[in-house]
Amino acid sequence: MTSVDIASDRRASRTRAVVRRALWSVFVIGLGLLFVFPVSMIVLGAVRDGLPTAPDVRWTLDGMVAALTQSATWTTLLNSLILVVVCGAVATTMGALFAWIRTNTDVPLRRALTPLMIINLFVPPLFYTFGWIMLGNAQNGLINQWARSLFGTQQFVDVQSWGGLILTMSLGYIPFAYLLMQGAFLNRDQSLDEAASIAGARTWRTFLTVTLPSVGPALTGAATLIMVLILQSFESPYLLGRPADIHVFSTQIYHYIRDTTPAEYTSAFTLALIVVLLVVLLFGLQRRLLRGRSFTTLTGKSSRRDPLQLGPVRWLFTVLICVFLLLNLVLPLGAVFLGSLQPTFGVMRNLSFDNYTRILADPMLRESLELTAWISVAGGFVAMAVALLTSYVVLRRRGFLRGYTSFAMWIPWALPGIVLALAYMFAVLAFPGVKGLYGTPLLMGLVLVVATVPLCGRLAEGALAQLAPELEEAGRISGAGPVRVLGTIVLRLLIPSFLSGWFLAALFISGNLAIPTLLAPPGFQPVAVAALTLYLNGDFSTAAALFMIILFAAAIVLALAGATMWSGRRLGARRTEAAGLHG
Amino acid sequence: MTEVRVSGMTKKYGSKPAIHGLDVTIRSGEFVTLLGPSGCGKTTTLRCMAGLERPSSGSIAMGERTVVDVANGVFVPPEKRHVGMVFQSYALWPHMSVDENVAYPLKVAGVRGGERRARLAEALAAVGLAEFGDRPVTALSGGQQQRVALARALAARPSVIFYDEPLSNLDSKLRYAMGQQVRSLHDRYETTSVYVTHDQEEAITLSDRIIVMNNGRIEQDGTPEELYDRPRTAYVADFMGFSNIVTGTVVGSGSGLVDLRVDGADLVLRGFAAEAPGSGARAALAFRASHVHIDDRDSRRPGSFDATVVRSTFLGSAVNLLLDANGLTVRARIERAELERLGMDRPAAGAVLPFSVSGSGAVIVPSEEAGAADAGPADEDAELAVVAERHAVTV
Amino acid sequence: MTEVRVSGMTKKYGSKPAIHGLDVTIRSGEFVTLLGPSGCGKTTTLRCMAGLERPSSGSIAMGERTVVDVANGVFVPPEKRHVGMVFQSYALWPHMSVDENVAYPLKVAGVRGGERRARLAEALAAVGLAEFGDRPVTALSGGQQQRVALARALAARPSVIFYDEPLSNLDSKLRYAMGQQVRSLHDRYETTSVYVTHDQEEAITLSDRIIVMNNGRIEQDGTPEELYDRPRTAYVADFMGFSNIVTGTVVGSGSGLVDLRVDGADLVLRGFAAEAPGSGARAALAFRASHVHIDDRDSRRPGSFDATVVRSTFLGSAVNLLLDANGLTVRARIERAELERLGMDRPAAGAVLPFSVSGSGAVIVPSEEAGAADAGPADEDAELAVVAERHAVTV
Amino acid sequence: VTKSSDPVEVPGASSEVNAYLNELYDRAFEDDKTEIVIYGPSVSTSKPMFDAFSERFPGITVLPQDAPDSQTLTKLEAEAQTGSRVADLFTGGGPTTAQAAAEPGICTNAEIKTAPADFEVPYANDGRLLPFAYRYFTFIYNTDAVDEAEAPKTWEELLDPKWTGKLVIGDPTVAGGLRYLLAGLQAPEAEDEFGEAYLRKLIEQDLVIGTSESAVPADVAAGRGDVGIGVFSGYYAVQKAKGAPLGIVFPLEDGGNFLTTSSVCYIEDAPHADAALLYLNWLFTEEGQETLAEVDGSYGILPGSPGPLGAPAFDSLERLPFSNPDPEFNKPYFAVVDELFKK
Ligand SMILES: Nc1ncnc2c1ncn2[C@@H]1O[C@H](COP(=O)(O)OP(=O)(O)OP(=O)(O)O)[C@@H](O)[C@H]1O
Ligand SMILES: Nc1ncnc2c1ncn2[C@@H]1O[C@H](COP(=O)(O)OP(=O)(O)OP(=O)(O)O)[C@@H](O)[C@H]1O
Ligand SMILES: [Mg+2]
Ligand SMILES: [Mg+2]
Repeated sequence: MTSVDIASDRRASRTRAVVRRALWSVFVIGLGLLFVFPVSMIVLGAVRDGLPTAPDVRWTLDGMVAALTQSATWTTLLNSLILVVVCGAVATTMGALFAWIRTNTDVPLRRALTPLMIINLFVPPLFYTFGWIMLGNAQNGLINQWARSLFGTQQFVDVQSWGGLILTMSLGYIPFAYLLMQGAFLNRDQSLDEAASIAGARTWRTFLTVTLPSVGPALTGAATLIMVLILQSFESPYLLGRPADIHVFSTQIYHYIRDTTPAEYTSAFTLALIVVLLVVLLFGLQRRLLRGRSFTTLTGKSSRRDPLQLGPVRWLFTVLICVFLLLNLVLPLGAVFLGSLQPTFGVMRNLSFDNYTRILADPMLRESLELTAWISVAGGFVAMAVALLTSYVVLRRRGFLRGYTSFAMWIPWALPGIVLALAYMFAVLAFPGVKGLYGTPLLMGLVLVVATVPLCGRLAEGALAQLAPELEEAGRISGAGPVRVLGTIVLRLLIPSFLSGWFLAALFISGNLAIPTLLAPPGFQPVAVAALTLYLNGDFSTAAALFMIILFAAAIVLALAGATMWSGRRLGARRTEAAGLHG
Repeated sequence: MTEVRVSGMTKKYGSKPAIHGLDVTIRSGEFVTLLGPSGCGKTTTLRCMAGLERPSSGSIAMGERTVVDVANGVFVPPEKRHVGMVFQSYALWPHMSVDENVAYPLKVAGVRGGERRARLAEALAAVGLAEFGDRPVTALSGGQQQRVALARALAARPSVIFYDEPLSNLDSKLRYAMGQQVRSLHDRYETTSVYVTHDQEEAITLSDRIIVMNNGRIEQDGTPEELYDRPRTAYVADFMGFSNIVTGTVVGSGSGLVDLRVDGADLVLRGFAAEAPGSGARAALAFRASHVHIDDRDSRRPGSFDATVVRSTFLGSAVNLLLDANGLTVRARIERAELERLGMDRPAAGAVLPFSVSGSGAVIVPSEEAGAADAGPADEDAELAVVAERHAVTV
Repeated sequence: MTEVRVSGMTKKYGSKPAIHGLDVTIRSGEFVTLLGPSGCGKTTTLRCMAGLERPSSGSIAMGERTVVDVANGVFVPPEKRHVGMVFQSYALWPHMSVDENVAYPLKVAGVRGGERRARLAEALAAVGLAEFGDRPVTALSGGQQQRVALARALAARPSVIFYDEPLSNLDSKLRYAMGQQVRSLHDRYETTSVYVTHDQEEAITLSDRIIVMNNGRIEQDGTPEELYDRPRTAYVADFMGFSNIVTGTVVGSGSGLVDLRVDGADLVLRGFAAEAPGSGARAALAFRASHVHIDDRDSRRPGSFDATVVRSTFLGSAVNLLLDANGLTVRARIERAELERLGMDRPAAGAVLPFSVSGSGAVIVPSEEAGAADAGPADEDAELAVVAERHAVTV
Repeated sequence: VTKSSDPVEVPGASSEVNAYLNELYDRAFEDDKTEIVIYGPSVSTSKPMFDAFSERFPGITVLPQDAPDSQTLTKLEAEAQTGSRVADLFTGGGPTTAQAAAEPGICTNAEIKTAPADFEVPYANDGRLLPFAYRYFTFIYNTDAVDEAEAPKTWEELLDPKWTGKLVIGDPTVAGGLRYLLAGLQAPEAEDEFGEAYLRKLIEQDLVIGTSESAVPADVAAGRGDVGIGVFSGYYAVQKAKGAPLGIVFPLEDGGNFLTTSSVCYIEDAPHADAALLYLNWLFTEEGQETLAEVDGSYGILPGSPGPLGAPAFDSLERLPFSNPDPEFNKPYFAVVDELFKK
C-alpha cells in the first residue's frame, strides 16, 4: 500500500466537498428555476390582472372574488367532484378486479390482460375520446346508426352526456389503475386468502374482507393518483362534457382563457388554485387513511401456488374481459379507423386511403408528424432522465434534499396542463433574461417535459426500487469512483426500465393537447393540435387518419422494441444454456 | 380430536407428479411432522389435507367424514373442513388488529357477543398476548406475529391444525422457545397436529412421530429416537445429521455389528445393522461427527484409524475437526470434556492423531451407489474444497 | 496486511448517536468479529471503516494512512481505501456474468490482459467456481452467489476485507461450510478481516478475536474461548448462550469460586469470579444449560438442588429440561451419554430429581438489577409461559 | 419552391402596382423573410386563398395558426410586450381584430398602394385595422336528406315542425361569428322582424349544437342534422370541395343575410413585414379581390368586386346590420344568447 501523506488527503477531501456542494447547489437551483418558480406564477396571476409584462398591471382581488361568487364555479366544483369520485371509484375498483383476476385466479383470458392494458395505455385520451364521439354521438354515432338500421330506434346512446362522460372516463383510467395495482397483487402473499378460507370464509367474503383491504396502500395510492388525473383531464370533459353543458375545472379554466375575450386570467388562476387545493386534500386524505399503519408483514417464501379456482364465475369474468376489450379498444379504435377511410365522415361511400395519402402529401401535416415524432422522442428522453435523477435523489438522500426534490416533482401533478402552460408562459415573460424563449419550440418542449416528469417518476421509482444501494456500494468498494459506478452499474441496470419509460413518455407527449395549444409556435403544431384543429374545423376524417398514423408509428416502435427484446432474451437464454451445459 | 387418513393420494402439477400414492394415517391427538428437503412434497401433502389443493387421485378422511375422494368426486372445500393452519409467512391480515385477526374465524363461524369475546381472550391469553389485542399486527415483532398466527389457528377450536414451516422466519433462539409453545398448545388443546419442516432439530424436539419424505414418497416413518439413532437409508441418515457417509464392502459381521472396508482408503469401520448384509456385499456406513472419538487405546480394532487434522474449528463446547484419513475425508466433533479428560489441547491443523468411530452409533445403510452423490448437496463443495486445497498445497 | 485503528469514533444519525466514541484496533492479519444484537451499531462501525458512512467525530487509520480524521477534515472515499467488502445481500451486479463481476475491481484498478485473466481465474478457483465464469450471476444458487461475492472481494487483493453478515441468508447447513471457506480464504490470502454477525456460533467458529457490542459501545473484547467461558457481564453471558442468569447475594467465596444465595428461592449456587465480590454484595450468576448435571452424589453442596421437571424435550444427542427449582426456573441440557452413564431414562415431566450446577462453568457477573429484565428478551415469554401455565394448573 | 426569376406580373394590375409588388417581393427575399405567420380563428380554412397567393408569388408561403380570439390576443400582447414577435398578421371578424387594434403596440397601419386611386381604404381604429372583405353566413342542407326545393329559404321556414331536432348550429356561447349573427338578429334594425322572440322560437326547435362553428357543414354532411344554420360560406366551401353532399341557400329570401367584415391587423415590427405587406397589397388588386370570391367565399371590399359564385352583387343584397365592434353595444344581446343557449 502506498503511503499517502495526510496533507494531500486533506486537500483532496476539501476539493471533493466543494465540488459536491457546488453540484448540489446547481441541482437545487435548477430544480427551483424549472419546477418551483414558474408555478408560483399562478398565485401571482390570481391577484394581478394581466400579463406580467404589461406595463401597468393592477393588483386586484376582483377576479378571485368574481370566480368565487359565481354559481358556475360551484357547479363546476360539484361536477368535478362527481366525476372524480365516481370515475375514480369505478376505475380503481375495476382495475383492482382485473389485477386480481390476472394474478390470483384461473380465468381463461387472464394472461391477455397485461398486454391489453399496456396497449390501451398507449392510446392517448384525445384519440380515445374522438373514437367514442364517432361511436356514440347522439345523431350519427355509429352505434346509433346501427341501432337505427336494426331496430329503427331514433337515438340509442349519447356519449356527450353525463353517462357517456362517466363511462368513457372510467374505462379510460382502468388500465392505469390496473398497472398501478398489478404489482401489489402480484407481490401480496396469497396465503392471506388461504388463511381466510381456512378460517371458514367463502371466496367472496375472502375477496371483500381480506384480499382488497390487504392491498390498502396500493389501492388508495392508485385511487388518489387516478383521481388527480381525472381532476386534470381535459380531452374528455372538453369534447364530451362541454356539449352536454357539463363543466369541470379543466374546461372551465380553458373557457376563461380561451372563450372569453379578453381572457380572464385571474379567474382562471383562482380555479387553478382550487384544483391545487383539492389535490393537496386528496393526497392528505390518502396519507391520513394510511397513517400509523404499516402494511408490510413478514413475508417468507412467497407461496407461489396454483391460482384460485373460481368455478363457473370465471366465465363471467371472461366475458367481462371481452367486453372491456371491445369497449376500450376495438370499438373506439375501429371507429377512428373507419372514419379515417371516409372522404366525408359518416358517409359510407367511397371508402379509401385518400386521407392518408393527403396527409402524407400535405407538407404542413407531414411536418407536424415529423415534429411530433422529434418532440416526443427527445422530450420523452429528457423527461425520463430527469425523473430518474430526481427519483434517485429522493430515494437515496435524506432531509432537505429529499423533501425539496419530491415537492418539486410533485408540483406538475397538481396542475392541469393548460394552467401549467400558462404558468410557464407567465414565468418566461416575467423573467427579463429569458423572454426570448417565448414562442420557441424549446419552451413548449420544456413544459411538455415538466408535465411528463411526474408520470415518468412513477416508472422510475419502480425501477430504482429494485436497485439496492449495496450494488453501488459494492462498486465503490471495488475502487470505482461515483461517476464510474453511475455509468457501469446504475445506468446499465436501469436501461430496460429507462427504455420502456421513454417509450411511454414519448407517447404521452405525442398525445398532449393542453400544452401545445397555448405554447406551440407557428409551424410547430404537434399532431394532437393539428388533429384537434382539423376536428374542430369539421375535417373529422383527416383527423382520424392522422391519429391512425401516429398509433401505427407507435405500434411499429413497440413491435421493433419487442422483437429486439425477444431476440435479446433468446440470445441470453442460449448463452445461459450453453453455460449450463459445460458448467 | 380427529384422525386423518390419507390413502393412495397422488398430486400432479401438469403431468409431473409431486406426490406419489401417499398412504398416511395421523392418529387422533398425535403430533406428526413431515420432514424432508425442499421440493419433496411436504407442503403439497399438507395443503391437500387442508383443502387448499385438490389431489389428482386418492382419498382423505378426517374423523368420520370423507373430505376428498377423487374417484367419487368428493371435495370438501377448506372453509368446510374445520381445520386450522399456521403459515410460514404467518399470513396475518395487515389491515386488522390482533383482536380482529384472531376473532375472524370466530366471526365467520357465527360466534357472537360475549362468547366471542371470551374465546378471543382465551386464545390470546394462551399465547401470552392478552395485552396486545388492540395493536395493529404490523406493530409486533416476528415472534409475536407468530403467536398471533397460532392464536388465530386455535381460536375456532379446530380438531386438526396444520403447520407449514411456521418457525422458519424466526432466529434460532426464538425458534426453540416458539417450538416449545406450539407443542405445549397442542398438548393443552389436545388437537391433532400435522407439522411441516425441513429442520431435523425442530422435528425431533416437537414430534410424537416423524415422517421423512423423499420425492413425493415416504422414506421412513418413526419416533424421533428411531430416526435419530437408526436411520434406515443413506438419505435419512444424511438428513438426520449423519455427516459422514462412506461406501464400502462388508468384510465381517457379528452381534448386530458389521465391519465395512471403506472404498479407496485402507480402512475398516464398524457399524450397527438391523439386518446384516452378507460378507462381500456393498453397503454404506453412516456416522455422525460426534460418533468419532480420539482413540486412547493402544490396540487397533475395526473402527480405529490414524488421520491428519486438516482444519480445527472451535465451537465453544466442542471442536469440529476435518480429518483426512488415508484420503477419506471424515468430519469429527470432539467435546471439550473429552479433550479435558485426555488432557489434550485443541488439535491443530496438521496434527496426526488416532481416532475411532463408535460402532454402536454408526449405522449400516444400503449403499446407494448412484444416489450417493446426491446425499451430500452440491454446496458442500465449499468445505470439501478446503481438503482439496490442502492436497494441492501439500503436493 | 494492514492494521486498522479506530479512535474516539462517534456516529450520529440526526441527533441520535449510533456509535459512542469507539476505540478499536484490529491488528494486521487478524480475523475480528463484531458481535451484538440488532441495532447495536455493528454495521455502522463497519461501514464507517469501509468509507460508506462518514463518522461524526473521531479518526480511522489504515496502516500508515489516516483515512478519516473528522477534526482535520480528512475523509478518504471508499474507492481510495483499497478494501474489500462482502454484503449481506451479496450485491452482485445482475447485468454481469460471474467473470465480469469478479473482474470488475481488477478492471477498475487498471489490471489488464493476461494478468487480469490470471487473477480472475485464481479468485474463481479459490472459491471453487472455476467453471462458472460464463454464467449470469442470477443463474446461481445462494451459496454460489455468496462465493462469487467472496471472489469479488478478494480479487483485487485488498489488505482489509469487511463482511456484513455475509452468511445470514443461507440455510444453517450451508452456513457452516461457507463460514469455513471464509476463514480458509482469510488464512490463505493473509488479509485483515472484520466480520459482523449477530450469531454467536458463527463468531466463535471463525474469529481470532470477538468484540461484543452493546448500544454503540464495546461491551467485551477477547478470544472466542474467553467469551465463551468467561463472559464478564450478564449482557455478554446472555448473548453467548448462558441461558440461566439469576441474581442473588454473595454468601461466601474462596479459590476463585463464589457462592451466591439466589433471590426468591432457597438455593445457593456457586460460580467462578475473576474478582470475588465481598460477602453480602449483590451479584448475578450465569450458567449454561449444559452446566447443569444430574447429581449422583449423596451429600448436598453449594450448587446442588432438587427440581421438578416441567418439560422434557428430546434433542437427539441430548435432552433439554425445563426445571422448577423452588420457584426458580432453570434450563438444563443433559447429554444422552450422561443419562446412559447413570442408567437413566429420559426424565419425564413431573419427575423430581437432584441437580447440580458446575461451579467451574458458571460465572459470577455484576448484577444488573435494572437491566436484568432486558437480558432475557421479551420473546422468551413463550417458554416461560409454559412454567406459568404449570403453576396455574397445579394450583 | 424558389423565387420566380422574372418579375411577377399580376393580371389586371397597373405597371406601378406591379412594380411596387415586385419591390416588396424582392425585399422579402433579400432578408430571407418569406414565411408569413397569420393568426386567426379558423384561419387555416382560408388555405386556398394562401395557396393562390403563393402561386402568384412563388417562394412566399403563409403559415396559418388557428386559435380562439382571446388566446390570440394573449399571444399578441405577450409578443408585443416582450418584443419577440411571431405573428405578422391577425385576421378575423371586425370586432375581434378591433380589440387587438385597440391595444397599444400590437397593430400598425398597412399601407395599401394597390387599390384604385379613387378608392379610399376604409381603415378603422385610427388606421391600425384594415378591412378587406365581407363574408356571409347562411343556411346549408344535406342533399341526401333534403331536396333543393324543400330546403328552408327563410328564417321563418326554420320554425317548421319538420325541422325539429334536425337543425345544426355552432355553439353561440363561445367566441365566433355566430355570436354576432345572433346579436344582429336582435339589433334595432332587425328587432321588429326577428328579435329575441324569434330566437326563443328557434330554440324550441331542439337545435343540435355542432362540434364547433366551423364544423357545422361537416356535421350536416355526416348526418348529425339535415340543415345547418348560421354557417360561414367558407366553411361550407371546404367541405363541398371534398365532395360532401351539401347544398347552400343564399341569399335568404327574407333579407336575413348576415355579413361580417373581414379585417386584418398588420402587426407592428412584424418579423416578415415585407411579405405580409405584399400579401395585403395583393388582396387589394383585382386578382386578389376576385380570388377572395372564388376560393374564400367572400365579397371583396373594392366596389364592384364580384360576389362568390352564384351570389348576388353586394350592393343589391338585403342584409342584417354589420356587427358592431363596440363591446358595450353587444353586451345585452350576448347576454340573451348566453341565457337562451345555456342548456
Ligand atoms: N403450483 C405448483 N405448480 C407446479 N409445481 C409445483 C407447484 N407447487 C409445488 N410444485 C412442485 O411440487 C413439488 C413439491 O413441492 P412442495 O412445495 O410440496 O415441496 P416442499 O417439500 O414443501 O418444499 P419446501 O421445503 O421448499 O417448501 C416440487 O417439485 C415443486 O416444484
Ligand atoms: N441511515 C440511518 N438513519 C438513521 N438511523 C440509523 C441509520 N442506520 C442505522 N441507524 C441506527 O443506528 C443504530 C445502529 O444501526 P446498525 O445498522 O449499525 O445496527 P446493527 O448492529 O448492524 O444491526 P443489525 O444486526 O440489525 O444489522 C440503530 O439504532 C439504527 O436504527
Ligand atoms: Mg413447503
Ligand atoms: Mg447490520
